[in-house]
Amino acid sequence: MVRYSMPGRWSLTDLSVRVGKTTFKNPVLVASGTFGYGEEYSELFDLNQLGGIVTKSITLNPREGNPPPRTCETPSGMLNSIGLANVGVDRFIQEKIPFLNKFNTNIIINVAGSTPEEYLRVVEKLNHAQGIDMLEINISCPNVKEGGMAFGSDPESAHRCTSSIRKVTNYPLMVKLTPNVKDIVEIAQAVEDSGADCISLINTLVGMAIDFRIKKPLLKTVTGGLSGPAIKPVALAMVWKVSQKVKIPVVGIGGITNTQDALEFLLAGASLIQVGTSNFVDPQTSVRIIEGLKDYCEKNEIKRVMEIVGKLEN
Amino acid sequence: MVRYSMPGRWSLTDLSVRVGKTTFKNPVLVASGTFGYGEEYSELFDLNQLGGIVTKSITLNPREGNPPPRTCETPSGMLNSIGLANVGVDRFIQEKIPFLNKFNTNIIINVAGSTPEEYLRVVEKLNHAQGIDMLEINISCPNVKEGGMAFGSDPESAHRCTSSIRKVTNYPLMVKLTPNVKDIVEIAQAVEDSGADCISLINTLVGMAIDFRIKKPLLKTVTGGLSGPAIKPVALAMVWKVSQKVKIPVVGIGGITNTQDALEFLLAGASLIQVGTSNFVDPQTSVRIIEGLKDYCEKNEIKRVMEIVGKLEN
Amino acid sequence: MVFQKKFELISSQKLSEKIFRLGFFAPEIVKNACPGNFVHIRVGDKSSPLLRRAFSIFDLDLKKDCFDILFKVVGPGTEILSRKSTGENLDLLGPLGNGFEIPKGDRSPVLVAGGMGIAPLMSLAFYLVKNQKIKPEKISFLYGERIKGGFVCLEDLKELGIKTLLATEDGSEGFEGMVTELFLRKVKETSFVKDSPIFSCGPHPMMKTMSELSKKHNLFCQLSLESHMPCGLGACWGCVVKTNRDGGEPDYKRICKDGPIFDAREVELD
Amino acid sequence: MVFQKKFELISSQKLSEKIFRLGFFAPEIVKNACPGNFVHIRVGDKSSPLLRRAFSIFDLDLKKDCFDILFKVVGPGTEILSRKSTGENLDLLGPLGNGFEIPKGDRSPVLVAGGMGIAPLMSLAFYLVKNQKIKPEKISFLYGERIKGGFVCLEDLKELGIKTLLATEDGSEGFEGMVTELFLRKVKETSFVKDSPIFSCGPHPMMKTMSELSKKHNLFCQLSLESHMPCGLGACWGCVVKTNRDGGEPDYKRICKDGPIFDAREVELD
Ligand SMILES: Cc1cc2nc3c(=O)[nH]c(=O)nc-3n(C[C@H](O)[C@H](O)[C@H](O)COP(=O)(O)OP(=O)(O)OC[C@H]3O[C@@H](n4cnc5c(N)ncnc54)[C@H](O)[C@@H]3O)c2cc1C
Ligand SMILES: Cc1cc2nc3c(=O)[nH]c(=O)nc-3n(C[C@H](O)[C@H](O)[C@H](O)COP(=O)(O)OP(=O)(O)OC[C@H]3O[C@@H](n4cnc5c(N)ncnc54)[C@H](O)[C@@H]3O)c2cc1C
Ligand SMILES: Cc1cc2nc3c(=O)[nH]c(=O)nc-3n(C[C@H](O)[C@H](O)[C@H](O)COP(=O)(O)O)c2cc1C
Ligand SMILES: Cc1cc2nc3c(=O)[nH]c(=O)nc-3n(C[C@H](O)[C@H](O)[C@H](O)COP(=O)(O)O)c2cc1C
Ligand code: FES
Ligand code: FES
Repeated sequence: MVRYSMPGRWSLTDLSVRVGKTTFKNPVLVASGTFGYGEEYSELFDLNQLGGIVTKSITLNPREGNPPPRTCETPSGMLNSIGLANVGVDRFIQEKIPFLNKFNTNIIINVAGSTPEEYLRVVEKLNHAQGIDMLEINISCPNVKEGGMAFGSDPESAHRCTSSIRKVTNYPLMVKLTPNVKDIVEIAQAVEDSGADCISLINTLVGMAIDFRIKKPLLKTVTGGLSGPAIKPVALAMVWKVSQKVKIPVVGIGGITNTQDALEFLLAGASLIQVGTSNFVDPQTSVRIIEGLKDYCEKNEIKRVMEIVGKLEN
Repeated sequence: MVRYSMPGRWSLTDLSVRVGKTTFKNPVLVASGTFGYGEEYSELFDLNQLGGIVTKSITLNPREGNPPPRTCETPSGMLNSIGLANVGVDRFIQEKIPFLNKFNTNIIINVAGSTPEEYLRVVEKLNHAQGIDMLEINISCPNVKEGGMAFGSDPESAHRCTSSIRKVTNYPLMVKLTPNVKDIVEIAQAVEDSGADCISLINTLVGMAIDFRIKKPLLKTVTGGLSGPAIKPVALAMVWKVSQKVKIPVVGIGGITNTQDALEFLLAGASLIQVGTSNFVDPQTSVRIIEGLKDYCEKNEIKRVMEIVGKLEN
Repeated sequence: MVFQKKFELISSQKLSEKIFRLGFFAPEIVKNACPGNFVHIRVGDKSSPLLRRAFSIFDLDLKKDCFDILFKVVGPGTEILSRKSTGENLDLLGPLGNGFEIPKGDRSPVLVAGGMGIAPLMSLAFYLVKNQKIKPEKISFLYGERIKGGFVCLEDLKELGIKTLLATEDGSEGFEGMVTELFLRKVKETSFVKDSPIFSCGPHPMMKTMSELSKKHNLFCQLSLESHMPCGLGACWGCVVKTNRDGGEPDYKRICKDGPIFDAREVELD
Repeated sequence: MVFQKKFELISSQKLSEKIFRLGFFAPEIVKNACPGNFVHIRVGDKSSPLLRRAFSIFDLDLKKDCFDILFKVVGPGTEILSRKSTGENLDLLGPLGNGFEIPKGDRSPVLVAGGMGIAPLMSLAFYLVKNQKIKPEKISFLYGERIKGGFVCLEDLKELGIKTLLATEDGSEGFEGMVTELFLRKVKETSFVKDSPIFSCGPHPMMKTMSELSKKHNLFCQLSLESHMPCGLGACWGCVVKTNRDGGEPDYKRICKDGPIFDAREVELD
């Protein structure tokens, strides 16, 4: 929850971003699955600085996730097949939310499920929790056998899934899309039509790596999700295309590692951005970007960071 | 054209690969658009060593291609928007084929078009040319306004395009697929059903890059095609999936830079591989891979390189 | 407390063709570290290699506020690291992990190292002798390598006064065979490990064998495990190992946060 | 002939905070090079930065079989290059490009350099004086920089005996303004360029201005152009510039192969 809209050092720049009725103190969030429930990173820097924290995907029941090895490195990227390992919504509400609520930042709960009903049940439980600012609906996880990406792969099911959630909750909804599709714009439009407040993209690309010496895949699940700087060009292209065709705000995700990357996404049309893999490389990426955006705006006499959004010239 | 099946230094290993009636002296080809018509690279090494040369896409009429800037670098990759710049099929047959025919390697002509009719007319003209070993049908180019990727984005149009070409030529057909789809397997199956002799994948992923200082895209066409090591995990996953579902051979393309990468693609199920972007980084990539495969096979007492194909263990 | 900061590389030593020892001036890390901890190092500033690399704390000097790592060049990350010069500042994250549990009392510790597994065990050996004031003669150090030339730190062990039993796969030095075979022989021959705390680190197959032996003979053995580690902090759940502490449901634990030190009877390695 | 091979870095000099001069022992390249040619260098062995970087041949020593490049650190590629030490072997591809066309006769050449455009023009200056035996007094060298401290090679030019006219944007040295303004003034003031061969290299806006001036005044001016160059060999068509040599259809030419030297009246820069 945001209690003040412009904390931090005194600055002439207004970094805040409004998405529907929700105000973010700055456009920099941390991406689901790369920041746990915030606990680990709270030792390293002040989480109050963040625009928002998107939590690891939550499902109805606790999930152990996929067998290891679950990650490997690829050129300028990494693959993961964590498989939505999480404590389940009940323990999440009991144990994790109180910790997150200590911080003066927006809390976005990422929701996943194997069936449409599972999503609804998780959301209904979250309706009773305190201090949640937004839900991110993950219809794009490539690492589960059922559900996940399937819901986000065609406009009809994306629409169905989002509308049914829209009906059972008042939380603002951010819907997270998969890049593993032919035309992400039609899916984004379907999601917009079904009442989402904003759209986040991209989740990971399906990828695979092999250890040729032992003739085995490097991930136990064979394929996994590709993230990191390698996918930034794909993410930028999708953000640019989608933001021109939908009216609701777009949240840019994919390979963001520094202020320059963040500015590129804002220019391409993203109102908010999420830092994922780079949290592993430099845990302080997000705060460095917040500082960097402030400096950039001050140097270029930009009063509100929102002014940059979509300002790409052709 | 291959005149001898095992040239080069004496070796215990048989590197040759058969695809239908066509024999490749080794599994290493150079990818379309990254090797011109062979002329430039012939100064640097002996093209006779190659398994095959895939030429830059040819269209009915000469094309100037897209306005510059046409390329830029991205993390472990690059974007291009060349846009099928080429001399047109007539000049190609007159000026370029005679040069290519000097070499004892397979010549694969990559064919593209804006309309299904254009493909057919190019193929008909090529029917009268000499010394062509195979056609690669490019239904996957992301860099043209019309045609290109559109034909390869859904099973029906891929089937229609391939079958109509199949009817007008006796050349063996390699059909090149785009990764910018939801399910590449269904497209591969459609292509197989329409009489293709083999399937090559992947062409480039749609991507974009921005120069934040001048607030402009780095490519004049805004989006382009992403290639290089960054996309290798995506390519490997698609090769692995497709090769399990089709009976015809698969040709692996995407970020191959060394012997290890080549082995990974063979293990994942590719019978042949194509080296693309890496020709720019190290023009001798392909010959180093051929040597590397020879060494690998000898050290591991593998008599025929074909034995490795698809031998990934789960 | 965990710190992420640039720390100065103050010493760099090439111990053999592939093995290097680097020293960092890092008061924050030194003050908070215990044996078995590791640091996560960003080796370059380019996007390839992208992720940090983990290294055990090998030696710690509380007075000088510095610590050393010992590593082998096995790939691009360690190759870049081996070319760093003193005076450069490296981005370190640490200290990380749970550390060895050192039982009270005067039971004789047994340390079993294979290859680069020597690194965390040396830090433990230093600690046991210098901080815990355990008599070096009471410590057994079993150490295996492929060939005679592979051993490092033998001088250090000698100086500490610890009796070291060597094993080589080709028999070129000490026992001929795996260090786990040497260990098993000791377990069977004598009763020296029955009530001893055992500490072990080495390549995956060795850890698997140590885990199996510990289950079979019900030994109190702590293993230092490795895994590919994206975050090193416990946030990504990418580095898990299967455990079955309560004999019940399989359960994934994070090597970086719940480990890297695990009870050998608790983990299911494959 | 073009060569791709590892060549030894034999000298390395830091000329200013950002400008470096590297020398390579490369007989194959030296024997085949001419002024205006460039080499394509693989700066690292990692996948990032991935592509080669192009640098003009700056100085060539036929006797010692070596050549130099002069470059400014502007990004990751040049940064890595600046940290190379002598004795290292670098993967070079070259010589590449068409080279300057040097007209016969005793007309007085005019060289116009902006910033790092000095590099190919210095190689031309050396060549004109040393190989073509053109009297240095006959050569005019116009050279622009942002500020006084930015100039390099002034000593070399002096030694060659070439008269050099400087321009700085802030007027801290020589003419105050762009070097193209200085050039235009000369064109108008005197008749010195009317029948002179002109050679120019500099940043894109400068090349655009030079092209426009050449068209307007119908000057015989050769520009050395730059572009992002994936292959450098003419194979990828990634580095094109729009040309209209025959006054007709626009036509894309490859800067790496058909250039980098173009007639200023032929190209359409934007
Ligand atoms: C807790 C911990 C402590 C370690 N302590 C030491 C030590 O003290 N001395 C030492 O020499 N090595 C140690 N290692 C192993 C060391 O991290 C790897 O050797 C190193 O990451 C290899 O990187 P590379 O780029 O050179 O090789 P590559 O093999 O090319 O690395 C490729 C990828 O695999 C990962 N990887 C490769 N091997 C390992 C491994 N054994 N464990 C984890 N990830 C791996 C790398 O992180 C990288 O992402 C430790 C590992 C862990 C997890
Ligand atoms: C024919 C030719 C000759 C050149 N000669 C010289 C020289 O003698 N001295 C010198 O200092 N520089 C020269 N350059 C420019 C030099 O190639 C760039 O400065 C260098 O590539 C920048 O790489 P980077 O990674 O440091 O910078 P970055 O700007 O980060 O590079 C990013 C990408 O942009 C490309 N790029 C950036 N600037 C240029 C540019 N001006 N031209 C072409 N590509 C660019 C790089 O190749 C790279 O792919 C020449 C360029 C060309 C084409
Ligand atoms: C280890 C890991 C775990 C992830 N887990 C989730 C998850 O649980 N839910 C989700 O929606 N996205 C998850 N993602 C995807 C990221 O949130 C993000 O969309 C993606 O990694 C692209 O951004 P990046 O390139 O900045 O990492 C995960 C990514 C990684 C690397
Ligand atoms: C500069 C460039 C031009 C290309 N032109 C073509 C083309 O004309 N036709 C085609 O089918 N593919 C073309 N491609 C795609 C490559 O053939 C290849 O499929 C792709 O680059 C992936 O392989 P890589 O990562 O090894 O480069 C081009 C790629 C590049 C980089
Ligand atoms: S490395 Fe991320 S949880 Fe262990
Ligand atoms: S760089 Fe490839 S054609 Fe010029």
